[in-house]
Amino acid sequence: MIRVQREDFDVGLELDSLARDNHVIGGIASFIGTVRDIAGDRSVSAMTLEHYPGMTEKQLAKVEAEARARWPLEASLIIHRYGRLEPGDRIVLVAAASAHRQAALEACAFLIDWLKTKAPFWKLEEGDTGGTWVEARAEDDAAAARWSSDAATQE
Amino acid sequence: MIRVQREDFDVGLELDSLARDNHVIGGIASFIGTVRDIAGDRSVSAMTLEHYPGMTEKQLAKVEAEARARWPLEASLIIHRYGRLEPGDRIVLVAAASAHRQAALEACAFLIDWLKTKAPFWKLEEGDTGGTWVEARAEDDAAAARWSSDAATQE
Amino acid sequence: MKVLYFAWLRQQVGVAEEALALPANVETVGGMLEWLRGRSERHNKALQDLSVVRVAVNQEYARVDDPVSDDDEVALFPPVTGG
Amino acid sequence: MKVLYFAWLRQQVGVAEEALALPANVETVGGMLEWLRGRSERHNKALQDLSVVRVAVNQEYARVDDPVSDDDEVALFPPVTGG
Repeated sequence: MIRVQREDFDVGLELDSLARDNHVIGGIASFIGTVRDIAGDRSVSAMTLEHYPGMTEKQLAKVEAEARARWPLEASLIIHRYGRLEPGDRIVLVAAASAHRQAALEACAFLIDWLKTKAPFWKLEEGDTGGTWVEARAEDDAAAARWSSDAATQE
Repeated sequence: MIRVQREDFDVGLELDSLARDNHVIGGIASFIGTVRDIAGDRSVSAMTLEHYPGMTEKQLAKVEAEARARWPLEASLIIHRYGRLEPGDRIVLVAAASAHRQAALEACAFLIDWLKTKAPFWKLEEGDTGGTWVEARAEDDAAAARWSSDAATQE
Repeated sequence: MKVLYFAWLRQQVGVAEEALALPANVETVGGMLEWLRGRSERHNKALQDLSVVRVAVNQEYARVDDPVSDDDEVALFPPVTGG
Repeated sequence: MKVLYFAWLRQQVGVAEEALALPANVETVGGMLEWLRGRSERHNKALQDLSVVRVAVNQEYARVDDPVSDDDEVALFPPVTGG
């Protein structure tokens, strides 16, 4: 399931809904991304997440579909917020539920790694030095790249 | 933080408490283990988790300390239940919070992998064919082994 | 053709969206980027370093050799930074 | 010495815990396991395949060569299956 929304989400409720009444599930792995109050050496007082409505949902759905093609998942979830957020606020929740622990853990890492390089979101940080567009990080490309080609057969 | 308890836990509350007021945190990775209603080809109606009070806490604390020595974590959590549980019930929650996504994800996987081979818990499954002690799985040893020696330097 | 700009590309070009008539001889993403550069000084400056410009055609990522037509929704934006 | 048994080892031995006096000539985990086997038919049977028996001394995992003394809390149990 994919949701793109301005408002916050309830992590406990979302994870409960994911697994409820499916007793084949043995593990639920999740990742919550939150706003940090520093970026490099700049202090961040808030950030605004801009996105491309329509393409965002399409790309997130592709990321989720790819995870479900690679691992035997019983359920999966991506919720991503947009708009103005402050340090400590939740930005994103991804989760993967499977009969098998390793499948859930790997799929969860895959969801967040791929989302970071595919979903059309851009962060504008507000801080001491005014507004700064966050630059894409080479580590994120590297993290996404490790899932390409042969990674699918590691399971 | 380590907790060994008979009663269930509130995942949303636990993850919120972990990160609250620490705005250095950029990501919280967690894993929830749940009771499945099948084990191999046997149907499972319930299970009882036995443990070794005292040693359990000691071993879980060592697993947590090892994770914190290997990754730059801001917070971590292991909650493990014992007693009688039914399919769908939560067994365990592990979580790791860090400024960095990969540290949180790797530490979370490490916590559950190591816990599985180190913490003195034993599962007695009740099903069609009476009570069956769950046997340790070679995959769990392999999953734990991939974190030994050089894995600490992969970050 | 509808062209959308996001993040600092939107700020530099000065509009979030424009409706343009793609010349008949422009058939690829690369050709379209060249043509857009010539539209104004702002366009030219925003698109001067294409290594930091990503292109989507009809909401799918596209490369310089991919085809583009006047019916398409095209978006130009920096490398994404969500999650 | 306090000896604790867990899971199917507890069921096979028939008790969860026993207080025993370790002979002075038994100084290692391996020696202790040999000695425990001789205590009864149930002990012998429970401990016949040591590949599925784990030993903790004072709540830390121990190997056959590790020392053991009459002051220790020893636990015998199958490979763990938590999580």
